[in-house]
Amino acid sequence: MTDPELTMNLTVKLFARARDLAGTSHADVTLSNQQTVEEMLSQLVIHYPQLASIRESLLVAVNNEYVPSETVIPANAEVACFPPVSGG
Amino acid sequence: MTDPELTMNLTVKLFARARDLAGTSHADVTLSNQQTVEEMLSQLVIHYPQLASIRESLLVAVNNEYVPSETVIPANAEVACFPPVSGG
Amino acid sequence: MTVRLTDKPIDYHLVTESVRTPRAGAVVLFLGTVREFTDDQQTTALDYDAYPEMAITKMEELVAEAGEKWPILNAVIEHRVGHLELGEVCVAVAVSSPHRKEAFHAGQFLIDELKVRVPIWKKENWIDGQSEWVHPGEEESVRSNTPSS
Amino acid sequence: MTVRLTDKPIDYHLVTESVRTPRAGAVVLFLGTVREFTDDQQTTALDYDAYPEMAITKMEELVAEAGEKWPILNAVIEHRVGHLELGEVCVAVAVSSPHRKEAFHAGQFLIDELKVRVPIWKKENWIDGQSEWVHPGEEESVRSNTPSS
Repeated sequence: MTDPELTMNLTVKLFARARDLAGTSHADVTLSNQQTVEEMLSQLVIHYPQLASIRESLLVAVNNEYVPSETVIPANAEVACFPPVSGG
Repeated sequence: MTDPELTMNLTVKLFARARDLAGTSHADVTLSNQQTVEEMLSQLVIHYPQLASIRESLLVAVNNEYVPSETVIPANAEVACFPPVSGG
Repeated sequence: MTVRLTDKPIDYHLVTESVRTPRAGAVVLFLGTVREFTDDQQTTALDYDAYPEMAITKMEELVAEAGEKWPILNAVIEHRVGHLELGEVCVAVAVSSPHRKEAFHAGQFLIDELKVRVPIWKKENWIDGQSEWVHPGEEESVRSNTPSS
Repeated sequence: MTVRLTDKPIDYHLVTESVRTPRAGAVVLFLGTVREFTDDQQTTALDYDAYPEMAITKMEELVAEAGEKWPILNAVIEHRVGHLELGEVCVAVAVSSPHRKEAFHAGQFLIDELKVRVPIWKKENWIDGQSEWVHPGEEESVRSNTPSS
């Protein structure tokens, strides 16, 4: 068991096919502090293995900005995860 | 006096500044048969010397098509003469 | 494909609706509107003159050419003539196509070529009471006091 | 500059009117509409999903960027979400500017960038009863039988 001080519970918003595959619009993952987007995605796929097939194309936004996979997820961030966009 | 068989009376439609300068929307000129657009313009400027200042920029249309100055004006053609266009 | 000259206000909503179709994924509408300032000269109104038969012929040529260049589904051009107040629509060009790129290309082509080929002329009425025909490429601009019609 | 998501039909006439001004000589409106055929696949309807807060943020960024790139006077983007039938307007982009070139450039920029940056997704509902999210760049298209909402 990790020190609870050093973990955070994160709710990741899912959209479009990611939401349909996961079966939920709000995916709960538990991260250690200072973990990256890449590590968050790994946790997500462990909890929602249906997302494995689209993992490589998933985009991640932190506080309404696209972020690369090495970005460290800050505490209390709003995190969203979704496939390539197709509006318009 | 030219042989009337070999002359034609032509009404040239004028537009925009050409019409304002000439003071008419229908300019009458008399041409010999087989005369060109260039010769028509010369006749026009003789009858309407106010058009001399814009002669170089005047465009000529025969039967709704732009024509170059060497074009021979056919009998019964609809001829129009106007400055560069500025619609839109 | 329809082209039109009108001396009444242009209903651009109608123009746009007339090109829409479920086969289209894209519609581009261009409106030319009467602009108040050209550099520091202030316009109060415009008057448009046209050579109607030839203007129609040339606009029909343009939409036919656009249809050869791009896979457009429909195109409509409507140009106003007569007296126009500030802000009024002088021309509406609407194009529909399956994809957006060709709708933009065709729309821009139609208005660009209209401005060089279609026998329509505008007279600017300036705030100082003078008026002036706009004839691009003429060496000197001839200002006159002719009142606007 | 205004951006909007709506689950009601887009009134593109209102969108266009809202960018008009006597300082403009040009208005460009782009409409994306629900297209029946994509290659030989027949669509019966679309469903749009959005991440609303981020979509608004990204659309606001786009109009701000357009305003830095070109001397536009106003720009409005309105995007529909929810269920759309054939021929309906899914997005309206309107731009006004003094001259036409920048209105076309800005309009095309806004819709091009919207399609790559703004978190909105469409699901195609095909005539065979299947439906499919459109996610450009995904290796394989995953068809599912999920009924459209």
